[in-house]
Amino acid sequence: MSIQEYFRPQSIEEATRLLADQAQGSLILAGGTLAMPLINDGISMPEMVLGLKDSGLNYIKDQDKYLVIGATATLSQMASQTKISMLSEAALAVGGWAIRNMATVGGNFFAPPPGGDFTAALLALDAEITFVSSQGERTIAVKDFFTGFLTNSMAPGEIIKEVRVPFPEGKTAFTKYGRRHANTPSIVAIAANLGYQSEKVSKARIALNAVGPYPLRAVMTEDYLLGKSLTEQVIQEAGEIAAGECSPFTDAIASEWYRRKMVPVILGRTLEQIGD
Amino acid sequence: MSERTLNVVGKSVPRRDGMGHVTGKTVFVNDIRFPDMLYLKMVRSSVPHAKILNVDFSAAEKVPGYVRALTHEDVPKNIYTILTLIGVGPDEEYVLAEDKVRYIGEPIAAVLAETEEAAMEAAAQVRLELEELPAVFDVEEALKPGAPILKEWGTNYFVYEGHHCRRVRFGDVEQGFNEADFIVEDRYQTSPIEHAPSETTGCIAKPEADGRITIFSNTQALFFTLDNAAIILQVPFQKLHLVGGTVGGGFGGKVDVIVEPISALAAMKTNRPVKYVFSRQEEMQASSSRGAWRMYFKDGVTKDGRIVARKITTYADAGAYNRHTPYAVTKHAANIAGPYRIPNVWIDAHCVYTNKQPGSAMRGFGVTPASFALEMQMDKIAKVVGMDPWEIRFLNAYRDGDMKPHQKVVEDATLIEVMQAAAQLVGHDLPENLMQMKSGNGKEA
Amino acid sequence: MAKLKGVGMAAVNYPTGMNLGGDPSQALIHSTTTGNFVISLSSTDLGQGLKTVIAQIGAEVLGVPFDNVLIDTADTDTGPHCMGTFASRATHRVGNAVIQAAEEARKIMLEVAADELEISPDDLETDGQGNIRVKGSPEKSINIVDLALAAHFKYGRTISGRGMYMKPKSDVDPETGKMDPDSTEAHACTVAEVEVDTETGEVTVFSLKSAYEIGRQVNPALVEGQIRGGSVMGMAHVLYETTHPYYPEVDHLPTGFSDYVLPGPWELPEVESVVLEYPSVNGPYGVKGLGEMTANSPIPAIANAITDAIGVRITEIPITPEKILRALEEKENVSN
Amino acid sequence: MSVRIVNFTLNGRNIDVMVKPLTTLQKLLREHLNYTATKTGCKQGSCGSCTVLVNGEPMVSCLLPVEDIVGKNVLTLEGLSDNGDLHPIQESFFELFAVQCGYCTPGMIMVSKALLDHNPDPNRDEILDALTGNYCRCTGYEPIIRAVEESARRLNLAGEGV
Repeated sequence: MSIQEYFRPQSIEEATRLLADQAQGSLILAGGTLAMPLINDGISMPEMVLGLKDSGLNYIKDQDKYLVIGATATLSQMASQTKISMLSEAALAVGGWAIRNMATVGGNFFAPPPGGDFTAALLALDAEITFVSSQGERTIAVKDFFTGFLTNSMAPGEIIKEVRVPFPEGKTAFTKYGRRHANTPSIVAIAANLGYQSEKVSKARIALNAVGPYPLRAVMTEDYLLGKSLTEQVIQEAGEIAAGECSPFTDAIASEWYRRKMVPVILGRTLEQIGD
Repeated sequence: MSERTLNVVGKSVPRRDGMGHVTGKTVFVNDIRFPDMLYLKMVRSSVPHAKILNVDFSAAEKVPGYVRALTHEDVPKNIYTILTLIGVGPDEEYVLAEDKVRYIGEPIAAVLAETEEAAMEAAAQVRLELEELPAVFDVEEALKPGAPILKEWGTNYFVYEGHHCRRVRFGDVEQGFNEADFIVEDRYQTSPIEHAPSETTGCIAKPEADGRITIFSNTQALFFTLDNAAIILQVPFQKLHLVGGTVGGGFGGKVDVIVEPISALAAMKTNRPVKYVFSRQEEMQASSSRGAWRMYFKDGVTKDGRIVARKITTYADAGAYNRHTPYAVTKHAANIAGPYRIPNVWIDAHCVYTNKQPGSAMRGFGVTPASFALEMQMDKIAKVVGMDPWEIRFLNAYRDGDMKPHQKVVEDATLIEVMQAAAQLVGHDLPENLMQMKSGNGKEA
Repeated sequence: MAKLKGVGMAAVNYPTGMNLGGDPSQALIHSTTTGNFVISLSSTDLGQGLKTVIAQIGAEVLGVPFDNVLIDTADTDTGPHCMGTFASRATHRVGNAVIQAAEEARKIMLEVAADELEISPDDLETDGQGNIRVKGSPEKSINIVDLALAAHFKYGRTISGRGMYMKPKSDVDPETGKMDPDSTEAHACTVAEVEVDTETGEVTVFSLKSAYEIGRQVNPALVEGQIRGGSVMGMAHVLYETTHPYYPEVDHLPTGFSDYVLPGPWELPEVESVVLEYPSVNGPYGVKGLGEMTANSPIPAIANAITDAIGVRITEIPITPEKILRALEEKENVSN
Repeated sequence: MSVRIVNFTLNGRNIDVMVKPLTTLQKLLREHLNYTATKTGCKQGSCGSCTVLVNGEPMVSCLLPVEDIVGKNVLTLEGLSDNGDLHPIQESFFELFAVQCGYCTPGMIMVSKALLDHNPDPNRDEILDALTGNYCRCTGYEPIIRAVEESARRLNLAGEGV
């Protein structure tokens, strides 16, 4: 059956009300860069669609320690904002200019692997994500968003309202490695956010994308880095641990073998950016 | 025609079609639409090798906008003839699969609908009952006894006038090996490659008032397509009228006569215009690609760097069907020995079938893989003999008047001249004796 | 972590045209009443520039301005037969056919001008600007428009011509492989400079510099277009693209431009070329075919440059970063 | 099914259309309004041949439902040379042979237009960033990059009223 109904709520309240009522089960469309290709190919044939672009979720607000970003803010807006540099670098890692003008911050959470480069940056920045539904709002840490391959902890009727990103105290670096310089899927993308006290790592957040069922935190690598300074030896050891704690896969772009080989290399280059 | 000064040949005059391109006014096949036009979507195999037990259209027929489907029973002569027309047979590919499918993506049934979305949905609703058969993907495995057989004639290779491969025999290669001081061997493998033109393959077949069918197509060869389509449709040649000539990139990918016959048949059956344009996914996975080639070299070389014997065994991966590969193997055989003067040459070039998307023509047609293998082999010879890679090529380069292994006299040779010019371009100093060499009596214009 | 530089070269030839079943192309030319010449074909332009190059050859033989010559292709009702555009055959075959047709039309054109100017056709020449004039006294001339009007309305003559070029069919001897499959040979030599990152296995192509010998350049800008496009296609073949990343297995097949890996604007090497012209024996103005060969020499040149850089031969393309890492590891194991 | 009237500006002209929901701007332009300069290369957003400008920003029209362009200004290649003579970008592409088969040309020209509107004097890296979403198989990209550089030169020249 082809599409029967398209909802275009003009506010968050109207969106959540619709989703609790006649728009229940609708496909949520923000930028369209993930859903439309499947619709164009006839793989996905939604009967009800709810478009979010007019629901007032495109904002970037500076709230003292947080940068609050609405779910339909585009990756181009992320690329051009200068408040948190890693968000700009991570946005530029996704697609080309035209795609970034359409793709949204909220949408990137649903990009199947090896997609999700921008979400990895949010993960490394300890961002929080706020859902909203007719029952009200709910906020969790981005690291608790994913529950498995293409599954997450959102409840029915909920949509992503915004992400709240604490301004990083420490140093950050983002590296995306693909077969091309730009506009290409990731072999591995790494976001690092390290806090320092007298040359020693006091806080470590390392997020890896494209080497698991979803963007994941390299918690063992983070623990290892605590209390250490980024010597060549430490970076090398961190790379081995990270390669061990991720679960790379094979696709048309790269094999599992090669992705696992690249984790220490790209983590090394990312940490070196932070070191110097 | 005296060699007077030329007025326009030799000048970089602007492209005749350039204005149309930069204003977007050039009309490509996909830009054309007619009232009452139907859209054709193909139901394709999802497995590499299987028996077709049943094709069930009952669900597809319920899709709003569905008009009808076509199967092999509807095709007057359900066999491709692209090579019989140019003297190469037998033809063994079906327009629509009959009892078996032999590659992922092989067309089984065509679905016609009022809109593209309806055609896609209907095609997705067609239920296929397939019984998978063992499949073979490697060219050398396919030739081993016990390998799954793809062809009715009981083998997995094309027969060249009684032989299991295209052969070149020139001089005595074993004698050459005896004279040689070194034997240099290696194995070279290329990969299947998609033409990936910006515009995907497509056509529109439109029934005309006088009963003829006009086919607007981005084929690279209009009459070749007309003749083949007429034979498949079993209609007199004057029934078909091909219009095209503006192709959004061909690269050899639009010479397989794949979309035109079935579209014309659909137009005849419905008396409505029918549009069949590949999706990018079809162009990538179901349309023909450049086949993969595996080439084994064994060369005999003297201490002073002369190649005295070259023995080559090639396996071309034709995929599931011939398309143009049998002829590509012949062209390959005429070029794989390379632009070099070698007195003893032995070539066996096989055209092998495997359960993959058919290989066919692509820019360089059998010579691209040959050049890759040849010029890596020349570097290996240089290393083994301990000679400079440039020098080994100058020494062995063919000259005008030489006899090629396929017994054609060399004419218009300039391998030496292009090497001299390339060395100059990159500032690579060549010894004087190499700079003095000439390929023959050719003179610069 | 090391970045190893390497240089490699390759020299190739490429045949013009084919002849499996004979390789014919035809052309028809006729003048309108006002001196425009229409060249009717069924040949196709894939972007290589056939519609431009054939108009140049037609105008050259007719001796009329380039803009007077119109190309009417490709319609099987109005255009005569052509095998099609492939095998680097179009300029050679269609060009020769157009020369034959244009010579026939030119002969009639000069005969009508001779009648108008009351002089022998042998004493006439065309100035390429649209005038037919008397050799040695250029002021005595007739413009192509007046001439065409006269031919149609005064002398009742059709200024037209037919052209056909065919490479005769020649069979292949099944035993020895004796065959005559092509008409002439173009040649090219490419030198590639690359750098290999031994940590990731990535190959960067700094430059592809080539010398081509193609008999005659009818349109140098279009020739350069083929060399540039072919150089990047060759780089794509040898380093990036494959429909079967795990050939010969049929899993993980790419479905579109995002996972079918092709180099983009950022991956461009410096491409530079020189073109030599040693006119072929049988090509129109000595033309040889070029379109199909331009990816051929860059592929082995880059492969040889990689060998030069890492000291290991990889003879299976595409030479992906993974293949380079595996080769380096193998070399490591072998050496210790 | 509630179908709305979609109102937007196309190449400076006000347009009202009623189409099935989720119809892409690409299909609307090519199949409903007969503007066929915007091409179809993949319908996946990954070749750029369908690039149009929406309020001056390049977007891939194959992934853009019409609901997202209500009240917006859409510019297609047909609108670039409005009074008949070529835009400097079109001239540069034509004169520098940045064109072969022509199928990627519309998308390349539109993204170049967006780039030069945002950045009248882009360096090479900025041009590469703008073009990386557009696929070409024939030219090897370099002539297109040079045509963008030439377009910038001509626009700046014209801008100075020289």
